[in-house]
Amino acid sequence: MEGGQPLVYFDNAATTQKPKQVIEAMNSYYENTNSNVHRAVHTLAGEATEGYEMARTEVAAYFGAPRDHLIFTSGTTEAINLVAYGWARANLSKGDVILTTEMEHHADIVPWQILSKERGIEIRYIPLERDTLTLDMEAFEIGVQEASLVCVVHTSNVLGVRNDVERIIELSKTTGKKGSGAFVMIDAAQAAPHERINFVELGCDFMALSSHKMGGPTGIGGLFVKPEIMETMIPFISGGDMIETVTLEGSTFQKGPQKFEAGTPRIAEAFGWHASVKWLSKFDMKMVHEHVSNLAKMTAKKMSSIPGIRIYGRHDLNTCSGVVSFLHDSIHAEDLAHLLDSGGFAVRTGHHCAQPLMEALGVSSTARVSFWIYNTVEESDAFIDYLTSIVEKFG
Amino acid sequence: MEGGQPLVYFDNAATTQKPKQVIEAMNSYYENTNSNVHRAVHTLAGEATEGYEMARTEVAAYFGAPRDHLIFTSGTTEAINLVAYGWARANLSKGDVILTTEMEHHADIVPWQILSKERGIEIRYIPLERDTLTLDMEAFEIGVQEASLVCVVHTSNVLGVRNDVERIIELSKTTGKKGSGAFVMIDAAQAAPHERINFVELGCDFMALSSHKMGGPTGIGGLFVKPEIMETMIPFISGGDMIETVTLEGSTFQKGPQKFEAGTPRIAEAFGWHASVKWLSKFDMKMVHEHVSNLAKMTAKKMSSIPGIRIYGRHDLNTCSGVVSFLHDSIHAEDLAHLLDSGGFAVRTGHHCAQPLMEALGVSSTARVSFWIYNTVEESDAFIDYLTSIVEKFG
Amino acid sequence: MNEWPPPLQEIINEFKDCFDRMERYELLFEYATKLPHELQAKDWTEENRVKGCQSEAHVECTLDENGGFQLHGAADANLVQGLIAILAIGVNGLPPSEVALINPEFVDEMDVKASLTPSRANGFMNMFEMIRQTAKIMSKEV
Amino acid sequence: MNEWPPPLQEIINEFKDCFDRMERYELLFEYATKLPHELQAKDWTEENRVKGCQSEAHVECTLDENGGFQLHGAADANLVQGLIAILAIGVNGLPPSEVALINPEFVDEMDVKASLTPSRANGFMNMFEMIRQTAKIMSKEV
Ligand SMILES: Cc1ncc(COP(=O)(O)O)c(C=O)c1O
Ligand SMILES: Cc1ncc(COP(=O)(O)O)c(C=O)c1O
Repeated sequence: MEGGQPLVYFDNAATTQKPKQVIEAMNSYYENTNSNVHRAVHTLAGEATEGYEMARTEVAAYFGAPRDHLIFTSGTTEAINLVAYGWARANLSKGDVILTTEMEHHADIVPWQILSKERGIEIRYIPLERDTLTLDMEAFEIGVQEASLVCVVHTSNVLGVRNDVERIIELSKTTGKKGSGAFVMIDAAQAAPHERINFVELGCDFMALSSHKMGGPTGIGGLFVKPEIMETMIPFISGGDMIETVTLEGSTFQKGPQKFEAGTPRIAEAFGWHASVKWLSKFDMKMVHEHVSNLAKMTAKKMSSIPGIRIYGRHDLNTCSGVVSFLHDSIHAEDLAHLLDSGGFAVRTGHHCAQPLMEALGVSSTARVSFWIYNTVEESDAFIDYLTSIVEKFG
Repeated sequence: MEGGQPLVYFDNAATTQKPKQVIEAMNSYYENTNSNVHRAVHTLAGEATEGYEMARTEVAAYFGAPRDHLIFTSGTTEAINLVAYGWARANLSKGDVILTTEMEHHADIVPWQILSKERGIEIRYIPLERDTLTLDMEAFEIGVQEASLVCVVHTSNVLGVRNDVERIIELSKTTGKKGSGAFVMIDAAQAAPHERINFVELGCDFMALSSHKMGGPTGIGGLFVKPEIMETMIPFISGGDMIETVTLEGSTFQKGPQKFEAGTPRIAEAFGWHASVKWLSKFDMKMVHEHVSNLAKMTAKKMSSIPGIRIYGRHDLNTCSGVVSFLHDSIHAEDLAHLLDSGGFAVRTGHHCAQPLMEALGVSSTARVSFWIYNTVEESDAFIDYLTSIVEKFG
Repeated sequence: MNEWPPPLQEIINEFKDCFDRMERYELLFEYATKLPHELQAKDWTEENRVKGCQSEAHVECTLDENGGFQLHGAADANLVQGLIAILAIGVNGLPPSEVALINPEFVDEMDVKASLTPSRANGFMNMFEMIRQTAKIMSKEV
Repeated sequence: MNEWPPPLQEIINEFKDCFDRMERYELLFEYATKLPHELQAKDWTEENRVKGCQSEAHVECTLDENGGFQLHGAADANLVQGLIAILAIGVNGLPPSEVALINPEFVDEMDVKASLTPSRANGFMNMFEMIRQTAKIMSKEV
């Protein structure tokens, strides 16, 4: 920063900083193990393959699932696209309804819109209750009865609200699709850094997430899929490594996650993600949640007493995550972010890839601070002081 | 290795080792610049975005193209899939013919087979001349006249043969699709580490490649596309960052490469790839080619005088790359690779993701050594000695 | 070294005298209030919208009775509006042919570009291009 | 510590006495030629193919007149065939119920697993499972 000012990083919902163990794991891969995987018998290739597959085992285990439940993707976005291309295109057709919400990230909207346009599948959106800023669960109870696929964000990247995914899954399974049960996709991108999720216990069919939001590297993420459902999926990205045999007439495919991992995979990235879950395993995630959630609650509370600041979110709920979205009555969000940046506070502004939610909130953008493990009360206090001075000067 | 034996890495066609500049560039990103891109106004985000977009500029420039020609993907495989999903699905239909070859990597076969099955588009394969191990250009001249899209590997990952892509593109443009000109996709995965390719001069419409085969990190690659053709492409992977506006009714998309880069991109990987082209720029690629090609020629020549060894490839041609495929009459390829590995030589064996080519060669697999910049004549000599001793013992 | 129209040069000097980024922002905010021809929100159209800005920004160009260039504009973010104002103060009244030649680097000299994101910088560049293109056309018409 | 059938233990000891990996490979090659019941290529079927091997490998199990387990097999790679041979020599004649309980870790003790790739190791594990499953079924039928 200008003048060597220290940086306070409050943009963790966009991407987290990486612990040194993660950087070291990737360095060690590149320096000692670098080799392509699955394809050769030499020692390095064996070590690389073992490390890559061990990453699958350990990342899957961190989320309470056996290794054959986890397909590596480049992130949440590709994971949701894999559900759309690999599963929905093979299992849904005209007349089916995809139920999602107004609270979704674009990653959980646009793929369905494209599918809908192509296949005539209908999308319906559960609204946000304008007063409580939570999903309208009564509307969900009715809507789910017609739904074949339910796609819901676990924890909002704007409001910090955690949806009652347990109930959503329960309702989908028991009353979905006229009682025969709906499939459920959970966008866990913002949940994974905040709580320990057990995919198998959760009971959804698909769960998408990104490594880079939980201390891991960019370029990798995953889709968890129940194996019996994985079997009903068609190939998405195709090429080497995902095939069993290729002839000029046609090809047959691998079974399990490999069917969906074509080409040279994200090898170093898998080593890095593995290191990040190993690092996270050392924390009690209940305490991490409490720490981060408390920072958000405390910050939101103090901010709301700054004149003109308006908070968007429910920081009275215990389940709230580390996100505080806010606006000032007269200072534009973008100006706010610039001004805060000049004080060394990295704060995000914009529509947060959630334009329909912005629409529901009646704004075009918000400023957002988001905390993680390493943020402190002191940083929050300094932020409040600086924000106060900005509001005094520019408000 | 067992007993601290030094490792000789001869599996460069699978993936290359990484220069320290590349590892350092990624470390420096993670330690100093780590932030999400395109989305925030704070300083770190600005630096990350600038670095990410600078990587696009510089990687594109290395391949002789303006920055708006380059879409980042996770590698060659995803790049070819992007042509299949993003371009071919929007621009080809029943009755169109995709012309490819028997020499392709599965990445350039399977996506077309899937498309063909879905849309009734026909695939035709130009055969390999069995005696010269090069493409049957007479068959190409005839075949191209019916073709709407021509997909050809620039340099084979098995034979080390470089196709006459200039002539292939010329013929496609002038005589393709009954004279109206065919579109051309070049798989440059194996070419990029060997020669300096100028995308604009080459004149093809699409060019796919992988960072990890040219000294860069895993998890990133690119598709070069002529801008006027990029405009005719529909979104493939969709979500955040590739949209202009999202409403519940539908979305509009970005222009240019960003339309095809949904979600958090491969940020650290872009920094790494940038560092690898910067590193490669310091070399005279003509001399790199000569060095690597000479190693292959010399090794092939010496190997062919080892009893029972049979070489697959054309190491008499000046254009040959650093790949030598071989078999022994009585030692199975896989046994060979294990035995060589016990001497510290990392050699690949298998079908090399080119089963149709294996079929054409009349084998089910080959062993393969592949060289790059850092390999030496001494390593090749040691390899020949060791291979000779293995053949004496086990042949 | 670029040469700037004197009114623009004057503003640049003012920014150079600032102590830090915060002071430069204060100055930008101040200029935002000095925009000579503010484009009323009712006149914001898709046509005059600047693409690539995170926030809304609109600009229009006209000629005054003497054939001098006049920039009209507005933005919902003050820092953007400040930039528009500076540009307007800097170029208003000049012959369009001169406006068409102005270099966007004055923003670097003011040292506010460092505080623009690439997407903002992009928006700014887009705005700048809109203005230069119009000035070019105007200078041919004159 | 695992306990192995004496003929298998003997082979393991032989491998343990090897000086290095090359010597262990030589020994594996030697065993490849000692496969008791080689499955002729004409009898290689999709049914008896071992999945997950990079090379072709086939195994079948039968019972001899005394109800003893008999492993038949073959592979086109010698190192794989060597492993099949060792397993056959190690378990042939045993009651299937005992074969069903054998632990694949003998390969670790022989220290050849380090030289198997995960995909090969996988193939080996698949073969091993085929054999154990068949032995289990046989032991119930007896
Ligand atoms: C000629 C060729 N094409 C495509 C590929 C696929 O590249 P990637 O695995 O990086 O997607 C490879 C590498 O394996 C190759 O050699
Ligand atoms: C809730 C939610 N879903 C999906 C995404 C997309 O994740 P990625 O950009 O890593 O693909 C994000 C992050 O931006 C998110 O916050």
